[in-house]
Amino acid sequence: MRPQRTINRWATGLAAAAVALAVSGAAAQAEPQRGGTLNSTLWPEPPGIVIGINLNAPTLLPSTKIFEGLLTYDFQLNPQPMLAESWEVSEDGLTYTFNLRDDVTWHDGEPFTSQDVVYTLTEFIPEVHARSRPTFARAKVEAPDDHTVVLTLEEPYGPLIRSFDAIGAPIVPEHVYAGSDIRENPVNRSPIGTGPFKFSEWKSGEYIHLVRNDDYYLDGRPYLDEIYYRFIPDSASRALALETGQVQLATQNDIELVDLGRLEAMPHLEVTTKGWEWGAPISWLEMNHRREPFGDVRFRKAVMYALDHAFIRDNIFFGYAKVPTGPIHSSSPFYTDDVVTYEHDPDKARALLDEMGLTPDGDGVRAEIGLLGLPYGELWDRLSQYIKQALGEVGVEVTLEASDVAGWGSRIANWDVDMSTTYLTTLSDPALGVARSYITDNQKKGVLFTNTAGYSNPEVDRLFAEAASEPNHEKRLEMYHEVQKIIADEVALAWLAELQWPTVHDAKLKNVVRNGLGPNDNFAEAYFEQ
Amino acid sequence: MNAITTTQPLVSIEGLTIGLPFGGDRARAVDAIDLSVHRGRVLCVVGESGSGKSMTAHAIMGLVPRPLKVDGMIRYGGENLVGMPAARHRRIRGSRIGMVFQEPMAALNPVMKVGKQIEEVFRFHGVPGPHDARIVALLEQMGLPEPELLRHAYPFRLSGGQRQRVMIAMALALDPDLLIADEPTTALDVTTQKQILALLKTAQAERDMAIVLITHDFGVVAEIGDEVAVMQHGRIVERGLVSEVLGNPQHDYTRTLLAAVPRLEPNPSTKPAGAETLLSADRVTKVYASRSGFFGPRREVPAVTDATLSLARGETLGIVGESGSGKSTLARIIVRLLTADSGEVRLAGVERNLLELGHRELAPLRRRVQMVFQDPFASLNPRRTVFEIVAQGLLAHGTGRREARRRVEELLDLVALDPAVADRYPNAFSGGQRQRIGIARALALEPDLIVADEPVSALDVSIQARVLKLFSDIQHRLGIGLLFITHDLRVAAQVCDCVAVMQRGRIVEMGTSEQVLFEPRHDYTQLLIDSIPGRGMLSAHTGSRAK
Amino acid sequence: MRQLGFLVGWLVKALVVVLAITILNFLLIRLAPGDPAIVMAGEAGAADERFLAQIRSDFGLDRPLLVQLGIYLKNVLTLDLGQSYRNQRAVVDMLFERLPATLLLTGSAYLFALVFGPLLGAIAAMKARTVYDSALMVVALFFYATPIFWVGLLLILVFSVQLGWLPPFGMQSLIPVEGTLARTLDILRHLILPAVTLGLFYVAVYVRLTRASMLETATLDYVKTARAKGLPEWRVATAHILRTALLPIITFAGLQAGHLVGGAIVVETVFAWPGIGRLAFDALFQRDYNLLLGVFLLSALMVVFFNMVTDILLRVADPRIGSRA
Amino acid sequence: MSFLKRFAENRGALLGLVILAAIVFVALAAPVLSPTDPWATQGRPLLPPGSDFVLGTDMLGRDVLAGIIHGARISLWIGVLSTVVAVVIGVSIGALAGFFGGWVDDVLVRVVEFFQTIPSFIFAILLVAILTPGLTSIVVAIAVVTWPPIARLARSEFMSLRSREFVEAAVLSGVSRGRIMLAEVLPNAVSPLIVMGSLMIATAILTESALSFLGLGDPNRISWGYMIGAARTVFRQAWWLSVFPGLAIVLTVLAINLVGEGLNDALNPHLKGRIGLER
Repeated sequence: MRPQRTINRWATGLAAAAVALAVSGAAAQAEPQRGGTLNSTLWPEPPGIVIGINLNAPTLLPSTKIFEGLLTYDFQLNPQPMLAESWEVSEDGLTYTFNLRDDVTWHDGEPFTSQDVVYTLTEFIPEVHARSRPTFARAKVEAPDDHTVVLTLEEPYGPLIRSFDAIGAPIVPEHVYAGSDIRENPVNRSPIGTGPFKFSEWKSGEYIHLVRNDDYYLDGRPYLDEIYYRFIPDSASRALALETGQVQLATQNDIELVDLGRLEAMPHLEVTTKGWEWGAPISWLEMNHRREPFGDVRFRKAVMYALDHAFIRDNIFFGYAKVPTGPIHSSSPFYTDDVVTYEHDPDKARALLDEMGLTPDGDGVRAEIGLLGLPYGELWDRLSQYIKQALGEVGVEVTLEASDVAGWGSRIANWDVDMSTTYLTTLSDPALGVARSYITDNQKKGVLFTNTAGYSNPEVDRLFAEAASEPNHEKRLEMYHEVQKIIADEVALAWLAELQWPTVHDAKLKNVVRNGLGPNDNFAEAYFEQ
Repeated sequence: MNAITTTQPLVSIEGLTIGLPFGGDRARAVDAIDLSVHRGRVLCVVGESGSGKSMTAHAIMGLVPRPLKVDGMIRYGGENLVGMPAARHRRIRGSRIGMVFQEPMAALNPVMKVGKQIEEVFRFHGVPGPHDARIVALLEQMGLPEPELLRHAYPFRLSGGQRQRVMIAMALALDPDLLIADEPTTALDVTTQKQILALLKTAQAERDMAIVLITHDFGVVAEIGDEVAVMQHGRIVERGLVSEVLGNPQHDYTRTLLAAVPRLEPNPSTKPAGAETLLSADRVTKVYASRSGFFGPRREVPAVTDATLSLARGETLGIVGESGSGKSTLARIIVRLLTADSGEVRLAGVERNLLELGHRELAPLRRRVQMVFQDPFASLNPRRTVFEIVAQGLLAHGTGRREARRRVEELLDLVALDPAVADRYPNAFSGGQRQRIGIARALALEPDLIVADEPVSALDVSIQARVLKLFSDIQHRLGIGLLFITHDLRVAAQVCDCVAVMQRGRIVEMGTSEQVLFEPRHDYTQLLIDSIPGRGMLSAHTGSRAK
Repeated sequence: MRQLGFLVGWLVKALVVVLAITILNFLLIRLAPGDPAIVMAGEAGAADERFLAQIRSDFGLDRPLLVQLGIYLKNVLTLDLGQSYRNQRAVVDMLFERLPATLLLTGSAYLFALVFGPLLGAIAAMKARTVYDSALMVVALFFYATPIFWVGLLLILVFSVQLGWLPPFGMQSLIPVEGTLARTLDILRHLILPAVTLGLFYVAVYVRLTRASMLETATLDYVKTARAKGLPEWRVATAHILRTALLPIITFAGLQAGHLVGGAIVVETVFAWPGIGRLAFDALFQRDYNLLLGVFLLSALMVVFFNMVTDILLRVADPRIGSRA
Repeated sequence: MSFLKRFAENRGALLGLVILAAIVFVALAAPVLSPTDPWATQGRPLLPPGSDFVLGTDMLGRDVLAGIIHGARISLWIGVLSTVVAVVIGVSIGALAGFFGGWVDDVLVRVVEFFQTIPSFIFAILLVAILTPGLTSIVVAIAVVTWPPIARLARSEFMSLRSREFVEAAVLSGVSRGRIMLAEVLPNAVSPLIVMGSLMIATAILTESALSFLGLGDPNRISWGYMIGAARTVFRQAWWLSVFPGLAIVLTVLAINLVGEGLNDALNPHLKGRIGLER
């Protein structure tokens, strides 16, 4: 298993979500209506819109309307049909058989067949899709006929069944890509997929325009005529555009959290935090264990005690966050709250620092350290400022270090930093999204998204390794609970917040968030209430 | 006043007063003056700088700058020009009364063709066009070559004299009754001055026009004036016919001014016979090269060509020439402020050619050759005290501060300044005093040779005379060699034992001043002598006084 | 012949300057900490060593710096500015896509300023030391002293949020407008606030410059000559004072014209204007070397080009220039 | 004395001086006027002006007034420091070029022209990014993009002063070249440089605010530009967060400009119009 991780806004994960979610309201709704133009914000402007070649968050939103996977997933991350009508997993978990729809055509009119799937999984993904490359390297892919695809594994691999969505395995047309240099293929600027919307135009600096695929295989769908993804670099402008009704959809980090309360109160807008179950992003303060005093667990505990997590949740994330307890997201089935917790207690923090011998000097300063904040805008600046202030109260003087994204990434990857803030998607299986930040093997200098903090505990390494290859779910649970206890007690990282990304949309826009993919669904069902 | 024609004057000024803003050195620039000028006459208003003569001219034109207040009467054509509505005054200006200024380069719009500048006069005084023929005729009348082409030229293409002719053409375009000429020839070379004065005279005769000519130069007055008014501190101290005032000045101030005018008379040589040669220059040549931009053509202008001269201890050698003759360049080469292209300069007691010495080798020799500069304002650093200025050479050559102090006081005394002024800054001194400080500085290092570059040309005549006297006194006392650069033959005659005349970079004639000035062998020298304004009248007058 | 010489000389000089700027920028940009491969990998959410190595070799980032520079310069000579790392598109295409928006914004602000600045400045100078002058100069000084972004925010607050008259951001309505005329009007409506924001500052600069230049010129002797000729005051002001006073304004305007491409980063940020400045700003933070170099190169070319235009204009306006030895 | 008089006659300049003095006082006395850390939370977030906080609180409940008081320090400090650096660079280069002329001048003028060709604000951003945002890098960036006009001014002053007769007199007196430049020429070139420098402080403050606005300020020091930039996301809900720091900038820059113009009129009337600033 290769570590995969993102510094960006979103990444996919493959474990079942344990959070109980209200059933989507789709069934209860009135008859959907045809027509209408959806304007959505999109920021920043993506580098490209072919999933796999690009995996940036802004690539995914428009691209998932054009490309489809074999499957899609509901809020509980149960597989649902998309290009595959039905599927079957053998008893031994080594053979996956997919029965494809026979009424699907590509946007250029060519028929969709199993050859496209084979090409995608054996050529396209291994070549360009850095994130799914290791997953599909485990499988042999064959097409016994035009509408059947069989994957064969050498040993069971649980997460595989949740790897067939449009993001993890977008099916691309073989007849367009075969034999070409995939990355340089000119079709990448006007991609051809099977989805409910076709690419129409990309106006640099302004918008990406998608139009209805009139030959879509589901009757009467999609309902919308067209979608504009508009690049609006300024968050205040994005909020204003939602208010004035110029755009009807914004998601993830598009809207400053401070604006949400106001927008939520507006009758024509709705806000939901559903639809981002896979990402399960956690923000933390990463301390470089290789440097003093961070190697001392007492210092790390003191930092946790010094921080008021409730304040962070309420005043920095404006309530769009939860207080984390450890490395695993509370929405994960492997989560336990039976761990050491750290209530805000500056006195305890001071006591721990005293115990370490870090006593205040004449100015009340016990230690001076640097903090490299995530350069993602004003919210993260404020988080850094709060940390500076909170640690300052217990005598730890923090110097904020500014940087742009490039410098930030380089310094963290090269361990050239005291403390840094970040947030990462922990994905749905700890084996994929959690272990990478804590296991000793994954300390790889120069590579971001690894165990850059430098935490190392042989017991933790052992537990993560065994849990990954343990077929028994109960046993896995036990091991992950044990891991959480150890890591939380040793404060491998100072977790700050579980992020709750909001999706804001016009109240008339229905079926926006109807499954676990949220705004990255294909929007075949989305419609405007007249 | 006597001898003034009894007809009605063209312009008469009565009780004209121009106030100065509060805080000036006096309350009024012009103080209750009376003046009048008749058709066909030239009235010269003479005075030193700050006497109010220019201000009077501006008042007639209605061009006194706004905050200054003008009172009194300026009668012209039955109207009072003072307080006249601006629009009406404007119509008189340029049509009935024309004006010519001192600096023709500055007075012409640099970005407008000269023909167009003349045409404006016609256009804005309602003369129907086309004006081309009139402009050409006018330029021709002014003695300008190829008027058809010249009117399409920009002012910078013209020589100084040509520019002044254009100015005069502009002022005369509508045949005014009165022409005001404010120091019209001061910025010009003496030969050009002569031509311009002649032109004014002719133009006046043709038009039966009156001229008010503002000048500081009695030579000019003698050359062209019918009547003269002498101004001092805003008042008219004396007026009358030129012949009377010059021949028999009544007021002390007029007498002082006249006495100070350098006379063109031989200076009995005081050169010690057979003195050792102090300085000799041999075939000194310098070419200025310039390039316009990276790839522009290289242009070469010879500044000094094969200049050869020599100077003995205690001797004064004058170098006379018009602007651009290379005299200042030669002076600066000799003191090594400029580098020559070729030639030799030898100083007594130095083995080698001065021009070939490097900066290091030159340093100890610097003190032997010092310089006195033209502009008493530019030659003293305004940010340093008199002591620092005079002592800078002493200090640089390692004299102690206390000793330097003593020497400075001695020197100030020598140049007739109160040694107590050593701690004041140059702005506390007048032009003449500043020049004395400059001389003290030059003397501080006890040089063998002083090069004086137009040391009196920026001074008023009364002060000029005193500074010249100081020069000759000091020279006699200290026995130093003096290289005296000047454009004024009269000054040269007064102070120099020998004179070299330069023209276009070459020394065309050299000899004792008596010989050069009174028996010139070169045409150019003769031309220079003939161009001295008011020569006949003034020398006659001085002759009668001196002999 | 003289003109030709001027042109050749200028071209050689321009080439040297542009080359030097390109090399300097190339080296400077690479001095910056931060690795574009890590940024790209980060955005792609996949940063294993293989991916990083692949990105580096794709873009030649694994070669020695001087080799990279040589390749870049060689490509530039064939007008190939390379690929944007992040956008995987030709830099030239991206620049030309954004250029019209920037030129529309900065150009209209610039024209606005060139019309009103000297006009108001001339009025202030002619009415010097009167109430009109004082009022004009106070306003000009105010806009001169005000941060552009702040003016922008206030204008949005007043004209978009409070009054709702004008759109607060973007270059076109989000809901597309049909028809060429309607589209043009729509763009113009969007243009007003950012152009005015930028224009007010420019105007303030020109008002001050014009006034000062005219008052300085007014003290010159030939202005006295013009008055002595009996010219009406307006003629003195226009033909004699303003004509010469415009020379420093032309010089300044030429200098500024060259900086129009990159001059509007702040305004483009505040108003979400899809221009070059914003492109450069984003490129910097993504370490999109080629794109950033492209912006610099374009902007250097503009500067050098407008320097020549200014030179020519000055030669026309001031006959003394170029004929002086 | 006549300088003071001329300066005092200019009412605008006097007003500017009074405002500037007040701002400088606030900056110097900041630790007394507002003893608490301007970064520290003082009350509820986003309180409007009035109430307990005269100018309201920001998103973390920090006192806006405290921010403005402490921000004055950084604005003035950066303005002065970067101008000093720019003047030192500019005068050194301009002085060498103007005094020595010849090929030295040729080379240095090319360098100056070269720096003027680079679009200054983008270049400043680039420099700050390269040097990583912080006080030093901002000062360096501003200085690097602003020295060329000073160099040009210094060059022309030195060039015209070099041929002045008092300099020639000093040469003839055997005064060394270094001393001539420092003691004879520089003091006479100083007043136009002071005027330009004073006006450059204003420009530097504006540049700093723009950099901070774009998020390139020193994260450890509160600055007016940063306050506006940080408040941009909420400028509709909390106008006071952007309006007051903006006013502070305007007032400061205005005051400096007034003083600078007063200095200009009083020190060198002939220099009017030479100061055109580009941004």
